[in-house]
Amino acid sequence: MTKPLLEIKNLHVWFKVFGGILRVLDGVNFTVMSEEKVGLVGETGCGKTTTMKAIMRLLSMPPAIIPKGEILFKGKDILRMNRAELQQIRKEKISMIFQDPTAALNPVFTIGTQIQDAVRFSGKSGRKMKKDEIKARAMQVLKEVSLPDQERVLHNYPIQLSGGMRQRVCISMALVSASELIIGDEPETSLDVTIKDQILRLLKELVEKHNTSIILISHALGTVKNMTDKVYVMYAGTMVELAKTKDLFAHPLHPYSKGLLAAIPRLTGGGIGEGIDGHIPEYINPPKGCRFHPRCKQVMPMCKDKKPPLFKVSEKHEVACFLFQNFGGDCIDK
Amino acid sequence: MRLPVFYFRILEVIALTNNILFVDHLEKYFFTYQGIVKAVDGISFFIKEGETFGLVGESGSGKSTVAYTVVGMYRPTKGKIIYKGDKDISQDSRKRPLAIKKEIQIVYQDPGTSLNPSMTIKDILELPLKVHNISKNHEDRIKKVKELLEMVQLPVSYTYKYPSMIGGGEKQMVAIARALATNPSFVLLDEPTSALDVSVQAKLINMLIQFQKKFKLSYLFITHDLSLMRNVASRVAIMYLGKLCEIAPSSEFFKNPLHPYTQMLLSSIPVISDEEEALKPKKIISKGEIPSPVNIPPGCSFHFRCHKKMDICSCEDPIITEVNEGHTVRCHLYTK
Amino acid sequence: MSKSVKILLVTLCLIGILSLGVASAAERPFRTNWSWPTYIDPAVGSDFSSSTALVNLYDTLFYPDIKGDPQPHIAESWEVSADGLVWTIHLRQGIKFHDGTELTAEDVKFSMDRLITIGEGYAYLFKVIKSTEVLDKYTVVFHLNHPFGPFEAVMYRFYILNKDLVMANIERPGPYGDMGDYGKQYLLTHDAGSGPYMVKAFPLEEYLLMTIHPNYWIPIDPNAPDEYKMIGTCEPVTVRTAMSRRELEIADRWQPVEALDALEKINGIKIGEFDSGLSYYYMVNTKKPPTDDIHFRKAMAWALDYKTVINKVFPGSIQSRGPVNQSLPGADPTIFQYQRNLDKAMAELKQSKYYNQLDEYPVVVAFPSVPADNEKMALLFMSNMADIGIKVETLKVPWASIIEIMASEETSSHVAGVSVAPHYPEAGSLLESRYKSDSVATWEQNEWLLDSKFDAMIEDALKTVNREERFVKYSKTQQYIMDLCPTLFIFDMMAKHPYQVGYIDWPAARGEVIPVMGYNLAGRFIKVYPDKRAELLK
Amino acid sequence: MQKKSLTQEELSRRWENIRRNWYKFSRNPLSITGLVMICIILFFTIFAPFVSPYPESAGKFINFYEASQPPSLNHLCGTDAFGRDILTRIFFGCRYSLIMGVTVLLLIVPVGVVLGLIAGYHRGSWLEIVIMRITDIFIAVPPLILALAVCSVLTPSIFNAMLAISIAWWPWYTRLVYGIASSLKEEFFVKSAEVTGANKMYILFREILLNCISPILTKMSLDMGWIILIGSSLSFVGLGAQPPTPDLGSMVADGSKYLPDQWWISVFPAFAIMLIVLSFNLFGDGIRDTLGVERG
Amino acid sequence: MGRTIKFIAKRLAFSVFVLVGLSILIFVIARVMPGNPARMALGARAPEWVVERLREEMHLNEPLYVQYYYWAKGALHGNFGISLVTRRSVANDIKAFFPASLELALYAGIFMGIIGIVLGTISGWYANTWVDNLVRIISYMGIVTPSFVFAIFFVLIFSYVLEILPTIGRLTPGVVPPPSVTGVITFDALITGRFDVFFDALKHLLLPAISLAMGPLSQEARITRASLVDNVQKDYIASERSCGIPERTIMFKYLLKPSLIPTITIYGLDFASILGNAFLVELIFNWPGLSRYGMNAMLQKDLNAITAVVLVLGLVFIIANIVVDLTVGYLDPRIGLGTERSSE
Repeated sequence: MTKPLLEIKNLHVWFKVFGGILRVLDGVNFTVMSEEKVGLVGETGCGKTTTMKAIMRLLSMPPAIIPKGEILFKGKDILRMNRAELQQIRKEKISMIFQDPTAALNPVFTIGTQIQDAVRFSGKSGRKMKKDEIKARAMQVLKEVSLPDQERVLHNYPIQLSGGMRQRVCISMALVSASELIIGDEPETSLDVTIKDQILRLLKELVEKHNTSIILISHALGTVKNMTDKVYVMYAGTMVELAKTKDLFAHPLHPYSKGLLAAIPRLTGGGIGEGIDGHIPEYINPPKGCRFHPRCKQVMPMCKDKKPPLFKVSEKHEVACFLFQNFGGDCIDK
Repeated sequence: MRLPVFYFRILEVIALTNNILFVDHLEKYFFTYQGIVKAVDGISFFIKEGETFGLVGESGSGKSTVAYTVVGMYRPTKGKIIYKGDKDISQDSRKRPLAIKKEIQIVYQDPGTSLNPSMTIKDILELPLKVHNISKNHEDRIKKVKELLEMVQLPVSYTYKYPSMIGGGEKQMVAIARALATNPSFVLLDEPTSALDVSVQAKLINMLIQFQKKFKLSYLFITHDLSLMRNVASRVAIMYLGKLCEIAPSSEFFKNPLHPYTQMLLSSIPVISDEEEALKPKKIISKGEIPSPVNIPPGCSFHFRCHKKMDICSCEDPIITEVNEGHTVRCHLYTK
Repeated sequence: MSKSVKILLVTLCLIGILSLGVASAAERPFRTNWSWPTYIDPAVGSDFSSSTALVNLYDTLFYPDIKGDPQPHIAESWEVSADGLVWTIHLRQGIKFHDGTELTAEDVKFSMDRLITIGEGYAYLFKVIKSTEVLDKYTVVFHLNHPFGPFEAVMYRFYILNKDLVMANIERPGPYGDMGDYGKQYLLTHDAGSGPYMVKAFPLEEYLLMTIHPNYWIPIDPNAPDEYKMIGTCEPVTVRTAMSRRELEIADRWQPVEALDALEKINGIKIGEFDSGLSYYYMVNTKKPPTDDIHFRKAMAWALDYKTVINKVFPGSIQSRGPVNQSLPGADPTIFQYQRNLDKAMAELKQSKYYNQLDEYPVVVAFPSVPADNEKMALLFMSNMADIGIKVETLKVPWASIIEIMASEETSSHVAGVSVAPHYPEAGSLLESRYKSDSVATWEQNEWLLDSKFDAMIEDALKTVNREERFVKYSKTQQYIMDLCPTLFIFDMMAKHPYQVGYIDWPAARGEVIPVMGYNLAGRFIKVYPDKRAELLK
Repeated sequence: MQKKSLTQEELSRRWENIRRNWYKFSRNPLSITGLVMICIILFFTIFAPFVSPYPESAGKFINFYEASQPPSLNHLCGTDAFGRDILTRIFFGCRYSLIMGVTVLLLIVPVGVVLGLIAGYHRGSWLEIVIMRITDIFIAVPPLILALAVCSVLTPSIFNAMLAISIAWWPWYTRLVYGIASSLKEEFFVKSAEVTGANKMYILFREILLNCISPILTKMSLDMGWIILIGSSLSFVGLGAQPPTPDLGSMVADGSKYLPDQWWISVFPAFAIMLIVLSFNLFGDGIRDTLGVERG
Repeated sequence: MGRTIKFIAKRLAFSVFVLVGLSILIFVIARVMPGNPARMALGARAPEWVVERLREEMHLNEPLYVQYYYWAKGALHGNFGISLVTRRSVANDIKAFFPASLELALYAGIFMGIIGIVLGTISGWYANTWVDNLVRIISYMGIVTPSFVFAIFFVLIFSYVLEILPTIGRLTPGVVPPPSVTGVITFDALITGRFDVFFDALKHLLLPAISLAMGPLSQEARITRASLVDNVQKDYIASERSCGIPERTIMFKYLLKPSLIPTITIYGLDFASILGNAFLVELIFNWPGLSRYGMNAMLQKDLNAITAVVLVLGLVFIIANIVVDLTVGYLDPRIGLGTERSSE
């Protein structure tokens, strides 16, 4: 079996705030293989972004603390890396694309300055690039994300570009400093339908072209379906289900995944499912046991005090729900 | 005399059916330092009583402006808005009679900004009751506020909470309760669920459909989400840069999209099942972005993103044509 | 990054170099400080600082001696006609203005005409002059309207201008017809005199810098200052610092008691004290209730604690005796003097028609905010009056507002605390300016006396050419004023100038006081010893 | 009966809100320091006649035989050139400073706020133009200069000083409220109140004003300090209160004449000014952080 | 570029309006006061006909609006009338006093900018450490202490106790000032190569400039700190970090520039108010500056001078605002020059 590119083991992230500790991540396990496209879905506030920021060590600590867990990138724990090693990872291995391209680009510098700095500090350290070399590389990546008139874009400020173009710039910056893994934190949410489509297609093409892995975070299940091979479903800081994308959409197992899928309006019409009652729990005092149990329609007494581990339902399908603790093949059709 | 065929057709419809709203050649321009923004540029449509009329478009297409103009936040630059067949309400809210204000209500896109953060839920819900003299005294109003909260399935204990203390979905419920407080007959829903998670959206939409039946409401439903539109609207209109591209009954619309823009939109939707995939027009790759409404391209404003562009498109604006019964489209492909 | 480092380095360098001193160009600089403004135009200036500057820049026909008596100066000799109406002056020959031209009778006539036409400054002293006539190059004749006793004394305020220089610098058009602005703009910052010093630089509100006139017609002592600077500030902290750093030779006279005490403790600094001719009055409005009642006024006069004033508030000063400063020729030394006596005060107060409604008639005492000791005086007054039940309110305002308040009967306060100096050294000057009807609405009279009998008396006195006769008449008018009790005569002020006794010689501090404003600071009589200064600075 | 219980419910909610804010406020030791300092100052100010060692020193009392005494056990801050106890005068001086601050705020806040509300809500109309252009004119000179200009025209007195400061200061409230109101005007909750048919008074004084209260409160608490500072600058040049009224600014000014030997005469009042201004600043910053108003 | 010019033109047009309004305001304030300015100018004993002549000359006998008309007519030609105190034309006075004030403000501005930003940056970078707390305490003290208190303390410490710096005026007595080119002595000295004079002038500038700068300096430090702390949480900093850009570059380039924008806004306003608020400091240091002139004018009710000084200060304020807006507009492309406003 090949070694995973990125492996998160039992990650806990807490935030110290007035009035207590927010236990946001509660033992997250997560694996990305080389050249794999992984999706991570869940409602707003379920801890998706926190997980990804933890990977990049972008959480400001304090208030964040990581009491437990490790994040292994090619076997090495990112959380225990020194500054130089971390810088190395950020420079050339992993990069992140943010949800809102407007906020993710420094508003007072030109696109050129920002991309060229990303280029300058990327790649093999030690060798200093020449100015025109840097510029050429910047132009090249801009071309790669199909931005027309790269010369002009370099001289533009973020404000002068449209949302779609800004996101393309963000993608190009991520491309520059990520040879192995790109983390897309809902890169499409703030965009319009047609642009969304374009950006996602672009991302997919690039990832396939460069043989990069990608983690795509989204609350839009449709997006994930088209883009990924494997999907993790997250709820309130825990992974509740993981499966091949096709399997998940065909046979969701966890009541939460089921509810989520049912709530999506279909193009075929015929009304919308019921949705899920209630909302994500407060992290100061999360429910004991399965964090989903207060909203779950199939709740059992044991859910209330025991946290369900991931049960393997099939080769590539795991679910954290006591309904599946005594796995039988028939569950899939249920 | 631009649209003779359609125009007479509309008049006919007015004469025959019970329209709650008729928008006739509505124009709304904004004069800014960059130039004139033609947010709404001569659109006409009607909404039948009890139906949900869907208005779809990308951001910047002017769909919200239509809603705001109808509800009276803006005065139309040109054109007429006729309510219930005979009441001309083409004024802004200051001049609009109170009785009309009571009839037409709106739910905004972002519940975070449509509820006053410094007021309690009670204060917010009380306002329409006070203004329209629905409840006589204080106790009565409190009672009514609690009824409203129960109606949208919120706990009565929310009465004295501030909007910042409750979740986004719940805020939107409050906004709906506020809109329904005056017993309106026509409600504008301006992307009511776009800021919400799907699980919450489902609940909210179902509730809206339920209220529609219960109170015999007519909806103007605005969204950019076509899948959602398929499930709520009985007729759908597509808007692009201030103009309507296509209007059709829902089922027809999704089965047989005519306008290239509609086709492009449909093909861009991410879907989760194969049945849906089958519905999407194939091999239309979306390209370009909606341009700034300050410099609208000449001719058909969509022409340079269009995959079926013809020579005529870049110089002449197409007129609306009725292709099938109730299915109109504004494209040179369908003009004879 | 590198830019800010550079800036930092430069700043550090600068601070390093700051310790380098800069040598003064003058050998014997003399510096004194005054309150702004200073006018060096003889037709404009009339206050303390202006007088000091003018005395140094210009020459006058007569020069006062330490008794105030006239000595020949530009005028070599002079005669007066028997009726007292014609004064013939013979000028000294060969006197050169600063630009080298000779001073002649034309210049004298020009100066007098200019002064009278402009009408500002000391011009009012020369109302008596009907016309000026040039008899020959060195003889000038003044024709008077009526006989005028103190003619010579008045002439101490008549400065002779260089006609050619002024005429060359006239700006047209101006308010004076043919004469344009009469050289007013030019004379604001330049001099046109023949005096021992000449203007070198005059940045307004900053200082007036004068250098010695090398060819002055009277030989000047070699130790006299070669540079004379008047600095325009009276801030005690600043004065104090400058004195201690030996950057100020003679300080102004308005320093508060505490500051003087502190300065006196510094090695080489002494307080030069002399009678300034200035008297401090509480001018009582005789037309406004309740001070329109003479008993009320007398009650106040009995109640005031004069002893504390001269011991604590203005230590070293002398209690006034009558309306005229006792150092002035013509003052009556026998006149009645009030002392604090609460019984008498109460007795007077009981006779007053306001006795039963004292609370309804608070007495407002207005006084200028500078000098600071005025406030002590006011509070002492407040406290003394409280002893007999009179309520006092203070009105501490800038000097300009005092003038404004006193400008009309309605706005003027019940009491105004102002010190007044004679315009020329004789009792008549004060009596006229303080109490004559035409001085109401000025800051020199808050009494609003408007007494025609008094007016006639003083006019008659001034017209008396014979000195002894005149002085007898002065005594009578003083007595007359005393009976009306329009003023609380508080004290005759000692001018207290801190000065560098260690390295300058100042005749006035030694007792050689000329009783005319400004003359005690004539630079040519002061001696500066730079060696001693250097020693003190070690 | 029912109404009463409801009001109680409402009250308890409000109370909870206050408690929550208090909790937030009290987390910051600096804010608490400010509040405690203000309380102490208020205590000494209100009870000045009872707590000050020589209350008569605040009035027309003089005693030249005890003038300019250095700090001692009898006179903790020494005496001034009039022989008055400086500590006493500081207590009373704080009183006038606080009165000045409060009065000025009472004068200007209603005017400034109402004008700002009207101008902001009528953005684009002539009302806005008139009000805001007048405001611009007043704002074009530093407040101290304007206050000085106005003050110099009037007879010096504490009331005129307050009037002058008010004339110079109101436009800042107009501008603050205008800024908020003109952006709130476009907010959907205001629009929805309009569309519902609420009248103008309701929109101005409920919907909009409620949302301006936090920034106004914050500005007020910070301004207390500045107003006292400006007042003391006016007194410093002799345009403040009339003697013998104890006034911190004139105490510093008068005392500065006796520096450096009688340093206590000006140094203690100067510290008092700093202390008052500091406490209001700390308190104001605390309020700003609590109410979540933007810095700036 | 065209946009910038248009912006400046628009702002200038607006400032003309403000200045006219301001002149009316000040004119009214200055003239409603009771009393007879002509009499005050001429002294106690000037005869009535002289006073009347001056009143005539100053149009004081006319109704207020006619007075304003004459005044405005003169002002358009650069003639602001005659000062009653200095007896010179007010325009000349301002020419004489303004450079001194400007010099003071310039150096105060330099201190304020450099020290304020450096302190603020240090404090923001080491947020919530003892360094930060120290800087914050210092800046609190700076803000709450009136400039005249600073001035008094500085005079005491540096010139009385330590005796290292002079207190009076712009130059040591006896030092011959350089020929006036700009009126700003330090510049003139440098232009004419008189370095001794330059350093002497600088020595005189140090104390008043620092006393003036202390308050605004603390303000800058606080603002800089606050915006640094605020911006460090922004997404774009995270995004730049995730691109592997080193911390130093982020700190001094990507973080500092956006964080300085609010500082610069405040800086401009503070700079303009320094000129106006300097009078107490100018008084204590006997600095022959505009605001001391203005204050004297106010205390002596010198109508024309009051009006002119307030107008000049207003003009400086307006110019400072325009410069700030231009700078901020240059630094921050989000802030379009010229207000974006839509109307129906």
